[in-house]
Amino acid sequence: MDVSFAITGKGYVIVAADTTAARSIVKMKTDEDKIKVLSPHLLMAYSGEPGDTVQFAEFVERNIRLYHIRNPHGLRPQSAASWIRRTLADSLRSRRPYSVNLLLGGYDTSEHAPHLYWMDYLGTMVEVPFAAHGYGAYFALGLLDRYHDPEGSLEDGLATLRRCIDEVAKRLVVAPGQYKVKVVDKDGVREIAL
Amino acid sequence: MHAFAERFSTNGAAAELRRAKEILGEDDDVSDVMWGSSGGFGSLVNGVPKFAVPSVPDPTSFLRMHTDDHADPSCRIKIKHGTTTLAFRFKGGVIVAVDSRATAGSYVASGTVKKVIEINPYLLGTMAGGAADCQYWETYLGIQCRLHELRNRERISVAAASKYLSNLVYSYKGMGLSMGTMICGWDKTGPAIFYVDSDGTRLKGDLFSVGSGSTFAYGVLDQGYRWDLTDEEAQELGRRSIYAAGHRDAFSGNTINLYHVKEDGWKFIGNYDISEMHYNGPGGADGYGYDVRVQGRTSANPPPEAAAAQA
Amino acid sequence: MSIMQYNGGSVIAMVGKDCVAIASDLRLGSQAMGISSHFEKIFPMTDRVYVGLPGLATDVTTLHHQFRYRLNMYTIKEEREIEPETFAHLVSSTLYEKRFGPYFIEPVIAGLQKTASGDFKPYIAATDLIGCLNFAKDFVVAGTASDKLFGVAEGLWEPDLEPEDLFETIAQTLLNAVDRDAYSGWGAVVYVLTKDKVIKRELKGRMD
Amino acid sequence: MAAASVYTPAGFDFSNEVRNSFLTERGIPLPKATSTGTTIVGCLFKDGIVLGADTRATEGPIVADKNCEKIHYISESIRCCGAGTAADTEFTTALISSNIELHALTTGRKPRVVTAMTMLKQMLFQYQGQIGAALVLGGVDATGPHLFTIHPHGSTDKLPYVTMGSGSLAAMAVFENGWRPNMERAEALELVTAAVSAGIFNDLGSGSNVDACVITATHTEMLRNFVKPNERVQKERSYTFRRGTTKFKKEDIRSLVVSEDVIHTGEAMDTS
Amino acid sequence: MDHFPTNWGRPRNDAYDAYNTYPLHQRPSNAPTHDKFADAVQRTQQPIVTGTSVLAIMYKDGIMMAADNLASYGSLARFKSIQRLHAVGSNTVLGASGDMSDFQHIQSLLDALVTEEFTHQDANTLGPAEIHEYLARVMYARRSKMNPLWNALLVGGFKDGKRFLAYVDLLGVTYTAPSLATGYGAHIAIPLLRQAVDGRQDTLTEEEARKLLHDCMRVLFYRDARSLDKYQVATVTDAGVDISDTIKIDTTWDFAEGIRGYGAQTQ
Amino acid sequence: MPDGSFSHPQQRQFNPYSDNGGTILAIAGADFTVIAGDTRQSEGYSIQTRYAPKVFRLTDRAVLAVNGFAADGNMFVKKVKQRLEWYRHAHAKDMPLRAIARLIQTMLYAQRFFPYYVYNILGGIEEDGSGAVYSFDPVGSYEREACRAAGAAQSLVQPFLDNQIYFKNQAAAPNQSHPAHLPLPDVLSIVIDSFTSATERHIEVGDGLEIYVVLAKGRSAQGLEGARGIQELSTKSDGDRVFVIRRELKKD
Repeated sequence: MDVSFAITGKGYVIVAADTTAARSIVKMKTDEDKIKVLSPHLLMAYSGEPGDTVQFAEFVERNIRLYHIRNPHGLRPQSAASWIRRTLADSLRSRRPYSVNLLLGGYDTSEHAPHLYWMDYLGTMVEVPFAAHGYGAYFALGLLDRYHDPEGSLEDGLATLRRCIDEVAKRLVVAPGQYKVKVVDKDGVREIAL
Repeated sequence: MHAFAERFSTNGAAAELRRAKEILGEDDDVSDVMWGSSGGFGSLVNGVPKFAVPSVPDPTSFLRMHTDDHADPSCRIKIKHGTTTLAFRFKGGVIVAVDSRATAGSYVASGTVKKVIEINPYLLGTMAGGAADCQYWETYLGIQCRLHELRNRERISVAAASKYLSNLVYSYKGMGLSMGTMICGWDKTGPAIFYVDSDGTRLKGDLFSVGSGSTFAYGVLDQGYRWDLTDEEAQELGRRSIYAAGHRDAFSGNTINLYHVKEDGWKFIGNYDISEMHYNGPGGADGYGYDVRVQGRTSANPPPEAAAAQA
Repeated sequence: MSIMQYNGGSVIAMVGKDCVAIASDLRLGSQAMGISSHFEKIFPMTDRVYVGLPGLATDVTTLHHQFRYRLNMYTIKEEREIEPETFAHLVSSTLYEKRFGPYFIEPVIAGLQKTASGDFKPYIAATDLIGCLNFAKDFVVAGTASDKLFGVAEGLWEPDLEPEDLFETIAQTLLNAVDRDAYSGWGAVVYVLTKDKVIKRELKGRMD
Repeated sequence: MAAASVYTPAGFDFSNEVRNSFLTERGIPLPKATSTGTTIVGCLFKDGIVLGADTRATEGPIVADKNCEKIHYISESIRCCGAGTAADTEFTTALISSNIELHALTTGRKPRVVTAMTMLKQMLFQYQGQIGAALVLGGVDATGPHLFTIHPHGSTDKLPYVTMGSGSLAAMAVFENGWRPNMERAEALELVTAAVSAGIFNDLGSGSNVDACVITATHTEMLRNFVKPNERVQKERSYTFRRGTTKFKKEDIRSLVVSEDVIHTGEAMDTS
Repeated sequence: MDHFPTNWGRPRNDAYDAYNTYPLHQRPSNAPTHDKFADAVQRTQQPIVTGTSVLAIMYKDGIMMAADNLASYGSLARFKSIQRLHAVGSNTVLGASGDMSDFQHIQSLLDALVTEEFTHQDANTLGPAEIHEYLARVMYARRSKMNPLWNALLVGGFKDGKRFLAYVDLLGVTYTAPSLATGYGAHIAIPLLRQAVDGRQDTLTEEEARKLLHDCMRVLFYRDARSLDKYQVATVTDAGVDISDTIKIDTTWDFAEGIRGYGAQTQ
Repeated sequence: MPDGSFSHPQQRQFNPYSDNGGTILAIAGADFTVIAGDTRQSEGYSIQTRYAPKVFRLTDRAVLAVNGFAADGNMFVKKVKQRLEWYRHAHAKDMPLRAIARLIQTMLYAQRFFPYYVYNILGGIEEDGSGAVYSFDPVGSYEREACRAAGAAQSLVQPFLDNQIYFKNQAAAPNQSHPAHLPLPDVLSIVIDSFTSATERHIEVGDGLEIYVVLAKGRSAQGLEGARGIQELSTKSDGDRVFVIRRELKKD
C-alpha cells in the first residue's frame, strides 16, 4: 500500500514517499523513511515487498558508496540507474528475487540537469519527468500530465506534489497519512517539511 | 375441450404441441403480444423479461468461464469492457462526459461507442461495464420512465428513475451482470446525479467518475472542480478529465462525448477526438498533451556561464 | 493477460526497393496504465543493421545490452562489421540458449546486406521468443499488435517501393494496427535504411 | 550474475527459469512459441527415400511464415523433416547435423542414418519431451535407405512410409491407399506430393507449398517449393499512398556517405 | 462487479472479499456444495458404448453411406455385429457415430415421427431435409439443456430427384458437403473422399463410389483402433433405401515382414 | 505441466460451445451496403465444410451476417427470420432496418446468462435510403457504423478497413478532403482484398467468399455490371435490391 511520487523541476528533483509501515491491516509505524540517500546527488524511494525493500536499498547504498571509495568520482545518475536496473533484473533470475519498485532521482552536476528514473520490480527502467508508484499512480499521473511544469520553481513543484497528495488522500481508501519529502539539486540532498 | 382436461390429456393437439416443445426445446413461449407491432418488446409489458439460464449446477461460474477473459484468457465470447465516464453537478447544471472506446481483451473493438444513453430529453444514463447490460437496461428504463409519465402525468424524478434501475439490476445480483452507470438529469429538485451499479449500490452525489480510467479522470476533475464554475469552465473540465483518462488508460480513449444538462433538458455539446485534443486542444492552439504543453521547456539548470558556453 | 502485454509494444519491418524500413510504437505501459511515451524499442546495431525488441521492457533493456556486448566482441574478433544475416543468427542462438527460461522478446531484424558486387540487398527477419528465425521477402511483425499488423501489412504492402513510398506504407500499417491494440501506440518511430542514409521519423500517432 | 558472453559454455541456460516461474505464479501466463502445425512425410521407393513437407508456420491461428523450410540438412544423404516447436526442430537438427559431421570426420566414413537417429533419440529422451521436436528422418547410407520417425519423448519408429504433424492423418490416408513397395522415383514423388497436398488442403495447420527431397545412394535432390498450389491472386487495387500522407513530428536524416573533400595544398612535391 | 482499475467491470471473484463485508477472518466459501440428491439425475456426460466413423458421399444416382459394425466399450471391442445405419422412411438413411444408446433413442424418436407422419395420410412423406432439420433441432435443444445426445449423425437421402447429405452433432452444429465423415473419418477419410468426390459428384458412378468407400473403410481399419474390418453400405437412390449385408475388408500386412525393430536393429 | 493445466483440479463438464472460425464484414456506402463473409466452417484444425453460408438475406433491404458458433448462429438466424415473418403477417410490410437491429438486441440479450456465441453484423438500407451497418456483441450491445469486421480475423481486417474506409491516420492532400463515402466498385475491391489478405494470414479463413450487395430503391446497379458470378436475390425489382457475388478463396 506504499505510495511514492517524484517530480522534476528547474534544476531539482522532488522525491516523496509515505511514511507508513503496515503489516496486513495494522500500521506498525507512521514515521518510516522510505527514501534512501545514495550519494550527495542521488535519492531513491523504494516500495514493494516488506523486507526486500530495505535490504535492497541498503545493498544499493553500500555498493554505490563502495564505488565512490574505489573511484575518484561518484556515479552519475544515469550510470547509477543503469547499475541498479541491472542488479534488479539479475536478482529476478535468482532463487529469491527482490520485489522492489523504485524511483531514482538525481542531479547530474556535470550537465547541470536533474534526472528521474522510474523502475519496477522486473527491472523495467525509463526516464520520465514525473513518476509515481503504488496505487497513488492511478490518481496522480493524470493530474501531473495536467499540472506538471518542467521549468517550475521548487515552490511550484511542491505545490504540484501537494495536489497529488491531496488527491490520493481524497480518493484512495488506504491513503497514507504522512509523507517524507526530499529534494536533490545542485546543492545536494535535503529534506523538506511539506 | 375443457381447458383443464386439455392441459393434462395425453392426446389431442395441445398434447402434441407440448411433446414437440419438450423434444425441440422451444421453451421461450411465444405469447400473443409478440405477434403485434411490439414484435421485439411485446413481452416487456408483462413485467421483467425472462432469461434463459443454462441448466448447470452453477450458472454464474458457467457464464464466467465462457465470457470472462480474466478467468480464462482463451475464452471466446468476449464481452466488451473498459471505459471512463464522469458526471458532476455545478451551479450551471450537470456535465456528463464519456470516452468512446470498447475493448474485447486487448483488441479495441470499437472507437465510436455512444456511452451516453439518452433515456429521455431530461435524463441521461452513462455506460460503463458490460455494454449490452447498460444499453438494454437503460433502454428498458426509458420505457418505464415513459410509462410513468403516461400514468402520472408528470416526469419521473431522477431519484425514482435511478431507484427503479437499481432495484431491477439488484434482482439479478450475483448472476454476472456488470454495470456502473450514472443517471443524470434535471427534475423538480434541480440537477441530480445518481450512481447505480450492478452490485445494487445507488448513491446520490455531486461528482462521480466510473470505469477503468476513472482514477485518472478523478485526478484532474477533483483538482479543477468548484461549485461555481462557469458553463465553459465546467465543459472544459469534463473534457480535460476524460482526456487525462483516455491518455493514460489503455482501455479508454478515441473520442470524448460531452453533454450538459440544464433546466430545459440535456444538450449535446460535442464530440472531441482525444488525439486531436492531445495535439491541438479544443481551440486548435493549446494541446492538452504533456509533450505538446511543455515543448521547448527543460528542467536543466546550467549556471549562467555554462549556459553561455553551450550557446 | 499475457506477459507480452505487460508492457505492450509492437515492431514491424518491411522490404522496399533497395531499402528496408523498421518501425515501432513508443509506449511503455504497466499493464493498462501508460508510463512513458518515449520508450524506444528499435536499436541500431551497426549503421546498416537495426533490431526491434518488442516484449517485456526489462528484457528489452537487458537484451539490448547483451546484443551490444556480443556485437562488440564480434567486431573485435572479426575486425569487421556484422552483416544482418549473421546478426540474425546471433540473435537466434542467444534466445535459444534460454530455451527453458526465455526472454520475453520477439526480435525483428532489418538491415542491408552487402552483396559480393558491393551493392546492398534488403534483409529482414524475425524470431519468436525462443529464437526460431523467420525470413520473409515482404514484411515481418511482432509484439502485442502482431495480428493487426499482419492484416494491414498483408493488404497494404507492395513490392519494390521506393524509400519515401515505403515510409508511407510502413507508417500507415503501423499506425492503423496499433490504434486497434490497447497495449501499443502512444506515438511511433520509423527508420528507413537506404544505401547512403538512414531516415528516422517520429510519427504523429494517436495518444490514447 | 547472468553476464553476457560469447564464450558461455554450451547447452541451455536456465537462468531465467526462476524468474519466469515467479511470474507465472503471479498469474501471468507465458506466451507460446511458433509451432509448425505441419504435414511432414517420408516414403521408401525403389532407389531410396522421398521426404516431403508443407511450408506453413503458425502462431496460434495466425500464419507466422508462409514459406518456411521444414526439411533440414543432416548430411549430404540424410535429411530430417521437423514438426512441433519450430525453434526446437531447427536447433536440434542443426546440432545433430554438426555432430554427424564431426562423427564422420572422426570415423572417416560416410554417416549412417541410424547414427543420426540414435543421436536424436538420445538427445530428445534426455530432455523428456521438453524439447518439442517431432521428426521424420530419412536417408541412404552404406546399408541402404532408412526412414524413421522420432517423437518428442525420444521414441522411434521404422516404417516404409511415415507421416508426422497435425496433417499426419490426412497424409497417412494417402499413403495407406497408394503406397506400394518398389515404386519408381516419379511415382514416389507424386505420392509424396499427394500426401503433403492432402495435409495442405485438409489440415488448417498446414498450408502453402510442397517441399520435397529425393535421396538416393548417389544423389540428393532438394526440391524446394516443388509444387506451389497456393499463390496469392493479384490484388484488386494498388494501395500506395500519396507521399506526405503520414504526418510526422520530427525527422532526422543521417548520411552514411563519408564525404571526403580532396584539397590540393600548394605544389606537388618536388621529386627531382 | 470488480471495481479495481485493471479488472474494472468484470465479475468479482467472491472467494476474495473485496468489500470487507466480513470483518472477521471468515470468508464466504465458494466450494460447490455436494448434494447427494443432485446425483440422482445423471445425464450423458460422456459416451459409454460407442461407434466410430461414418462416411457418406454423393454420387451420380444418389448418396452412399458406410459404417462398420463395431460398438466399443472403451477400448474393448464389445459388440461386433451391430448396425449403425438406419433407414428412416423410404428416402432417408441415418448413420450414427458416438454413443449407441443415444442413437437408439434417436431411432425411436424418428420411428415415432415417421409413424405419425404416416397417420396423417396426406400424401406427404418426410424427406431427408425434413429429417435432418428435425434432428438438428433435437440435438440443439438437448445441448441447450446441457444434456446432449452424444452422437455425430449423417443424414443422407434422395427425394424428388435431389440428393441430400448433411451432418449434425451433439452441439447442434450442422453442415453439408458432397463428402462427409464423422469421428476419426473426418481426419483420415475426408482427404481421400474430397479428392475423389468434390466437384465430381454428378459423374461418379455407383461402382466407383463403392470402391472409394471400400478403400476408405480399409484405411480406417488400418489406422483407427476402434474400428472393425466388417462394414455395411447404404445407398439411397431413386429406387429407395438399400442397406447392404456386411462386407468384409481385405487387408494386407506383408510390408511388415521387411521391418526389424524400431531403430538400429537389423535382425 | 508448464501450462498449468494440472496445477489445480478442474471439473470436466460438457462444453456447449465450439468455435467454427470464419470472418464476416460489412461496409455501408451512401446508398448501398456490402455485407460479406467467407464460407469455410472449421473446428480445430479440421475443415468441416468448404461451403457453409454465414451471410443471410432477411428482407429485400436487410442482410444478416453471423459468425462464431455455427449451431447458435443458424438457430439465431432461423429465429430472426421467424420474427420477421410474423411482422410481415401482422403489418403487411417488411420490418425496417433499425427495428430489426433493436429486435436482434433483445433476442440476444434474452440469452444474457447463456449467451449465443455469435457475432452479428446487420447491413442494409435504412428507410431514408442510406446504407447502414449495425454490429452486435454476443449479448446484444450494438451500434450503427460505416464499416465493421467480426469473427476470427476481425483484428486483421478491421484496422485495414479503418485505413481504407475511414482514411484513419491519412492526411488529405492539400486543399482536398477525404470523401465521406466510397463508390461501390472501390468498396467491392477493398472487400475482396480484405478477404484475400485475411486468407493469407489466418488459418480459419478461406475456401469461398460471398458478397451481398444491397442497393437502395431507385439506385441503378451501376458498379455491379462487371462483377463475375453475380446473382440477384430481390423479390421485387422496384424496391431495394439484393445481389450476391460469389468468389473463390484459397483452400489451404
